[in-house]
Amino acid sequence: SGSQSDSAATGGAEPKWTIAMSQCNLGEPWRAQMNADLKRAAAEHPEIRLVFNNAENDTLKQRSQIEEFVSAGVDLIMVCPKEAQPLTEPIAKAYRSGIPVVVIDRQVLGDDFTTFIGADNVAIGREAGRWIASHAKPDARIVELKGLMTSVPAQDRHAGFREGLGDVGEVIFEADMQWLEPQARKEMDSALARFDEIDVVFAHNDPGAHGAYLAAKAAGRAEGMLFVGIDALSHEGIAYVNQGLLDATFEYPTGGTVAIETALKILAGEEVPKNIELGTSTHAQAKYEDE
Amino acid sequence: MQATPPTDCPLLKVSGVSKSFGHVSVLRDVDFELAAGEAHILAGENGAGKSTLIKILAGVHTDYQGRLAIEGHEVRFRDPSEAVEHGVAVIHQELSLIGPMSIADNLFLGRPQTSCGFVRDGRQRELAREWLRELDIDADPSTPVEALAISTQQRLEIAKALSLDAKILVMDEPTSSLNAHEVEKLFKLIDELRAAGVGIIYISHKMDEIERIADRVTVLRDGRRVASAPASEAPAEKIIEWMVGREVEQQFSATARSPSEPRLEVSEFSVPSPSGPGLAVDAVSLSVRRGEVVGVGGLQGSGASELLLGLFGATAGCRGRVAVDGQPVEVRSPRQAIRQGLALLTADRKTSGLVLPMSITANTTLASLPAFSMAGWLRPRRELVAAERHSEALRLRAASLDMPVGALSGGNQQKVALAKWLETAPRVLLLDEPTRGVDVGAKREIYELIDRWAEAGMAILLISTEMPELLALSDRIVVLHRGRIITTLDRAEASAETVLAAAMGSEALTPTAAIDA
Amino acid sequence: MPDQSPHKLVATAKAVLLSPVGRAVLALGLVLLVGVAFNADGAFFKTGTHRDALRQMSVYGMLACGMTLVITTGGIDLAVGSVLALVAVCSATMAIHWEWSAWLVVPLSVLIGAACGLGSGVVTAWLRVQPFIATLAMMVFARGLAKQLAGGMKVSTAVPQADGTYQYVDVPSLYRAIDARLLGGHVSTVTLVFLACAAVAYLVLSRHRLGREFYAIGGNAEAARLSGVPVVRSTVWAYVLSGALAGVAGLCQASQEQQGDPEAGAGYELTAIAMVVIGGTSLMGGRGGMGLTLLGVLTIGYLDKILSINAVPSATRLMLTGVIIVAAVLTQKRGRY
Amino acid sequence: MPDQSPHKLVATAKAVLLSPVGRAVLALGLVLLVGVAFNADGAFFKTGTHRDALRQMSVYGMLACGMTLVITTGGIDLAVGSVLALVAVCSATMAIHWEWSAWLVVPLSVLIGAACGLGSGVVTAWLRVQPFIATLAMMVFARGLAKQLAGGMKVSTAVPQADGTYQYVDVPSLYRAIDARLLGGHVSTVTLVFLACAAVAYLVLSRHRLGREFYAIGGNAEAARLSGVPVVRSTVWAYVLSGALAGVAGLCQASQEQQGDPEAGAGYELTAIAMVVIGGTSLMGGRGGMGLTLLGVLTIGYLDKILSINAVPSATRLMLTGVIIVAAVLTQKRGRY
Ligand SMILES: Nc1ncnc2c1ncn2[C@@H]1O[C@H](COP(=O)(O)OP(=O)(O)OP(=O)(O)O)[C@@H](O)[C@H]1O
Ligand SMILES: Nc1ncnc2c1ncn2[C@@H]1O[C@H](COP(=O)(O)OP(=O)(O)OP(=O)(O)O)[C@@H](O)[C@H]1O
Ligand SMILES: O[C@@H]1[C@@H](O)[C@H](O)OC[C@H]1O
Ligand SMILES: [Mg+2]
Ligand SMILES: [Mg+2]
Repeated sequence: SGSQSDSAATGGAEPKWTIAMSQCNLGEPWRAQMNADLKRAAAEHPEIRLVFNNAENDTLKQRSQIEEFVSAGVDLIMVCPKEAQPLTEPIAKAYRSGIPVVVIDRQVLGDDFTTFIGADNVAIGREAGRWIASHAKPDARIVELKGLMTSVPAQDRHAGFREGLGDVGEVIFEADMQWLEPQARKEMDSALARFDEIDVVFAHNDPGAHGAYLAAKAAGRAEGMLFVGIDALSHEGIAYVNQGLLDATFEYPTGGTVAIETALKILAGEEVPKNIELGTSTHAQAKYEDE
Repeated sequence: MQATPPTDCPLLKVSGVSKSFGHVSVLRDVDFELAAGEAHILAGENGAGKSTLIKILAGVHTDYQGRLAIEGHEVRFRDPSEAVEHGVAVIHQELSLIGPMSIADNLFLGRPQTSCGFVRDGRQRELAREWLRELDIDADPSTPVEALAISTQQRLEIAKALSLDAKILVMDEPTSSLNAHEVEKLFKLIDELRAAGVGIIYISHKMDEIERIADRVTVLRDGRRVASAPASEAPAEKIIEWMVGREVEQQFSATARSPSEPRLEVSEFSVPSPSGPGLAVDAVSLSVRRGEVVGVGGLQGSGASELLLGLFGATAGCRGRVAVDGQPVEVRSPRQAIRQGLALLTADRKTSGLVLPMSITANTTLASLPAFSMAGWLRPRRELVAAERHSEALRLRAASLDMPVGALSGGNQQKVALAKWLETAPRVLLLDEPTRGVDVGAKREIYELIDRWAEAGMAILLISTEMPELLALSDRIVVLHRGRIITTLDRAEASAETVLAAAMGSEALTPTAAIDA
Repeated sequence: MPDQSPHKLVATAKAVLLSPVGRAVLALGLVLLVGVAFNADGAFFKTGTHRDALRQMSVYGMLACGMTLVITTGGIDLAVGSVLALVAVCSATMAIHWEWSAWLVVPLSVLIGAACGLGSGVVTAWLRVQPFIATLAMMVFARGLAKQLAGGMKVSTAVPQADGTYQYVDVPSLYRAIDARLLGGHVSTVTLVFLACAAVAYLVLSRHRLGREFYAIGGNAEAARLSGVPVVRSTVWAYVLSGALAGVAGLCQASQEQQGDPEAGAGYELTAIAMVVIGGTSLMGGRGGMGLTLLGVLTIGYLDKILSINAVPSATRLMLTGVIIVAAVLTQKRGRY
Repeated sequence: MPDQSPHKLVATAKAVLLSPVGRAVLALGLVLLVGVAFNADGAFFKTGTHRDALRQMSVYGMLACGMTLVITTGGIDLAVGSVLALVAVCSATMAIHWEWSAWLVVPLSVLIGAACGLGSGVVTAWLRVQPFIATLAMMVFARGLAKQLAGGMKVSTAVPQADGTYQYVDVPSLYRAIDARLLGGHVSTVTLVFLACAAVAYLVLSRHRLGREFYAIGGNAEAARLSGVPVVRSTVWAYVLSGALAGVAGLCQASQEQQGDPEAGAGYELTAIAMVVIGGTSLMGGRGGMGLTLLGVLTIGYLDKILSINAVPSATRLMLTGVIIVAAVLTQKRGRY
């Protein structure tokens, strides 16, 4: 059927539970990946039916989606909120009406939800900063290509990165590439035009790092430059590392599998922790492994 | 500031006015005076600068040299509303009505009847009805203006100017779409206004009108005033000589023609009405022979324009048979019509005739692009040659042939529209008001051209509200009334009286009513 | 003649259906029919769904009201989405951070929007820059200003303190009031605000002298000028009103989000324009009206809602939106005359 | 009269400066002046900066070429950004996943774009839906289709296998060729592609019968029809050409990104329209030309580059863009013919 309702039913067994998921947008590959992960995990459980909705980056739209879920009487709500503040209340209402709510990736305020699953962007930024500090020369010249700086992950990664970097190197050029690859390539072009020596490029996501790599490659200056990104999606960041384009990428786990497991526990009436923190992992080129 | 104007000071005094567009100088040091209660004719060839002078007076053009004084007080208008405040009302050559808006809204545009800023529609309609009655316009005040025939629109424009209660009333070719009856009505109004002390500036290319109302005549040539004289010292020949700078014979008589075999044959041709159910043209049959000019007479709404549009394939849903040179033709679009050797000069050059932002050259070749391209690629040199040829033949007055047509004077625009159709070398030429806004000199040239085209074998179907033109050019005149042919008059039978009588529907007056081509 | 009356009725019905309003109603009807057919297990028949649908389209609707005025003059206002964001940021700063009273925040929000409109209006009408470019410039400018004022983050109830920590304050009562429901919970306040905006726009456009001048300017600016219409001044007014309505929309957006997001409203201008145009108003100016816009708002608003309650996947949803929009306006021929 | 010649020269210079082209040159000059003043430690004077600036504006420029054709007819094409994405996805699938030869990929890419244009053109010219709505519908439809075909991710050199793993393939030589530099590294290939597109658009618009018909349709559709111009067919051609050029742009985008991103090109339509309009072409149709568009592309492209090399923070960048756009077109009065 053309519907997105993914009944994972295998043997014709009617799914027992409906889980509704509101993703804040699908423009970013990372979120598409999260949905794919959820879908894959859910496929192994014929007793659940998973319904997706995309809020297209619109807070108010996402809020209505949650309201729609409530009025449709779903058994569990998963939400990857675009914003903390405006979604706090609708989520709380749903939760208080008796529907368990699993919040993924971005926080909401207060504690009117069942559980939060997500990674710590400050920690990931810090990890990346530390890795660069230990792999670049002490006076390295660094370019930082930031994600959309009005968004919390970009702010956190920026803060964590600077912290992890410590006093190694100097950030000589920073620009907001809004998570977008063409934008990142453009900004990197400018950095290359301005500075004859650049040692490290850190981008807040892998598409950004890839765009920067292509710019440096075209300028004939990619050799010897470190390119570091975040996300580590298998078809994206990890592929770039494996292809030798990026030096390292830090996993920003989507939490898809964990979320489905947690949801099943909740539906089965088990207690789950209020806060499930996902760790990160480093994916670097093989040549760094022996260090 | 003068406290009181001297008693002998004219209503309007224009002194030393000059104006140029870019480096084209259009008015040079023009003086002009208008007395209260006077009808002052402003004459001149197409492009002489008449409308430009008027636009300065109306506050449209604000960058000019020279001075204007009204009743001795110097004025310099910064926009049209200031001119209105000073008692100057202008009927511009190009209609300045807003198509989608109602008659009432158009009448009161810029000075609506309001209370607390809200428009009093009822009151406006009421007042509008009075003005419509005054001008014999039979329409509801809430009708959108674009649904009215052009002649009605023009009369509405007149009503709009009259309703301003102005001291100075300027009319730039106000009768270009009016029939004789409507013109006479306007002249009566002008007489009343004159008697009430209103000063009137009247621009026209129609000598009979000038003779009928002039108190005084001023003539412009190439932006200069060449003469200004009381009407008694300015007979038509004199005016024309001033305008053109040479003598032009005014009376036109077509060469004796010898039409041969039928070129255009139309039988039982019907055209649906553009405004709702019913027919605009009802089972009309007629034929035009090679070398013949057939006039189409009729009042507004007679369906004459619709007949031409229908024959040209511009209207969907026409029925009937059409043959050209004996071959039945199927014309379902203007494109097909042009291929069959038909050409239609429409009555309203601005809305349906010309592409105003395009150059003179591009407009000239628009209907015959295949002839000016090879495998689709244009041949600019050839286009230029063609445009030059027509511009010479029609005495086009333009700074350059690359100029957008929209910047030409009205009469010159009309010439470009004609040039476009001549370039298609048509077999059948459908002309709807071919000399609208054209000056005497050029008009005569167009008459001669029509004569020559007929001689060359074209079949010409001609609509004209100018009776002398219709009578002088037509070998026969078919008169339409409510979409039907009511009579056909040959040259000997046709006169202003017989055509008009038939147009009003009095079949009884015309003995040949039954005869049809 | 009694036997003529059914015939007459048919003719009347046909005339109504072929009129602009009739066509817009048809388009809306078609969309609602889709809703009935794909009712998401009956969700489409719940009153709450309609209340929410109306609430969701309200902010767009406010922008569409202003857009109608501007489009009537033959212009366009691309800045409304950004102005919404700017006002959202400013109102949140005033209401949340500075805790100003509603009596100050509401008028100031409207004023800030109007000031942006004044900017666009002056540049386009007086300096004669094409409206598309003038309002595009205002669109990027207002977005930049919003980001600048917000200091690169959202203005929320987590108020940053000098020492780097956050202090959490209450959601202002103004915001709560705007985000509430009225009439026994059956109508959202923002929907009523939208209706009020539509009423104002209607009065201006159809009953006030200014509206008459908008039509004249859009119908034929040169003729309007010749008739003494103060073209520059009236045109500026259209943009000022559009800006003011975007200000109201910004306030409503912030109230619903309980914060001022400098990224809010991105792309809303396209939706607002689409709502106006799908109602049947031509971008050429001089024609159309608020009634049509209201129908356009409902059409696009419900289309969106129906696709959403059916949880249509986003790729399919986009494709369907394209197809349904075309199907809905297919009966609307471009106005010739 | 020899003493008149300086006077004449001044007059000529004035006339040139006041002509549409003169004004567009002025606008570009102003932007370049800003670049000279804020040269980012001399980065603005390096040839590489200009090569990059020209490369970055090329994809937008291709869209602007097609947009010019459509705008000349009095229309607008909002679909170009989405069509770019659709073609990017399709070309990546063909070139990377299916490893088809360039001789197939290039013409098919252009064809897919042209087919989208055909859709928009037929809906707008034949079914008479307003161009804004018709192309808006195509915009959402093509975006949806792109996402659908891409299966929710980018089509890249990491090719998913049946077992869930990825196989890495080489970047196709077609992509490498398009993303290369020519003429001793001083010019990017895409820049030359852009220039070729501009040349084609120029030839069509100024030298071909079709272009003349575009002007006639945009200037006065009714007069054009009565002059035998096949209004529907010619209008459809404008959209087909715009679609085809968006196809070329999609191929170039995919080559530069080395992947087909279904989200690519979002919002590019606004930039392309802005480039056309800032050149001085009016959205009313019937006026303007490719020369002006070229100047518009350079103006917006350089503005962007200058702000980027100066690493202006995004809020300031947006505000400056707004101000400079207005300053740059301030001399351009709305065209009266
Ligand atoms: N806006 C303009 N830009 C450039 N040239 C113009 C403009 N308006 C008028 N002209 C030129 O000024 C000259 C005088 O035009 P004007 O309209 O005053 O003539 P006119 O005497 O009214 O002619 P007609 O009898 O044909 O109406 C013409 O050569 C015309 O091309
Ligand atoms: N687009 C339209 N919509 C509605 N009514 C129209 C339209 N065009 C013409 N009409 C009406 O059709 C009738 C015939 O108009 P038409 O212009 O053909 O008359 P005509 O015989 O050419 O008269 P005239 O001598 O004034 O040119 C008029 O009553 C006019 O109001
Ligand atoms: O790339 C991701 C970005 O698109 C999303 O908004 O936040 C998380 C990032 O890793
Ligand atoms: Mg004139
Ligand atoms: Mg007529």
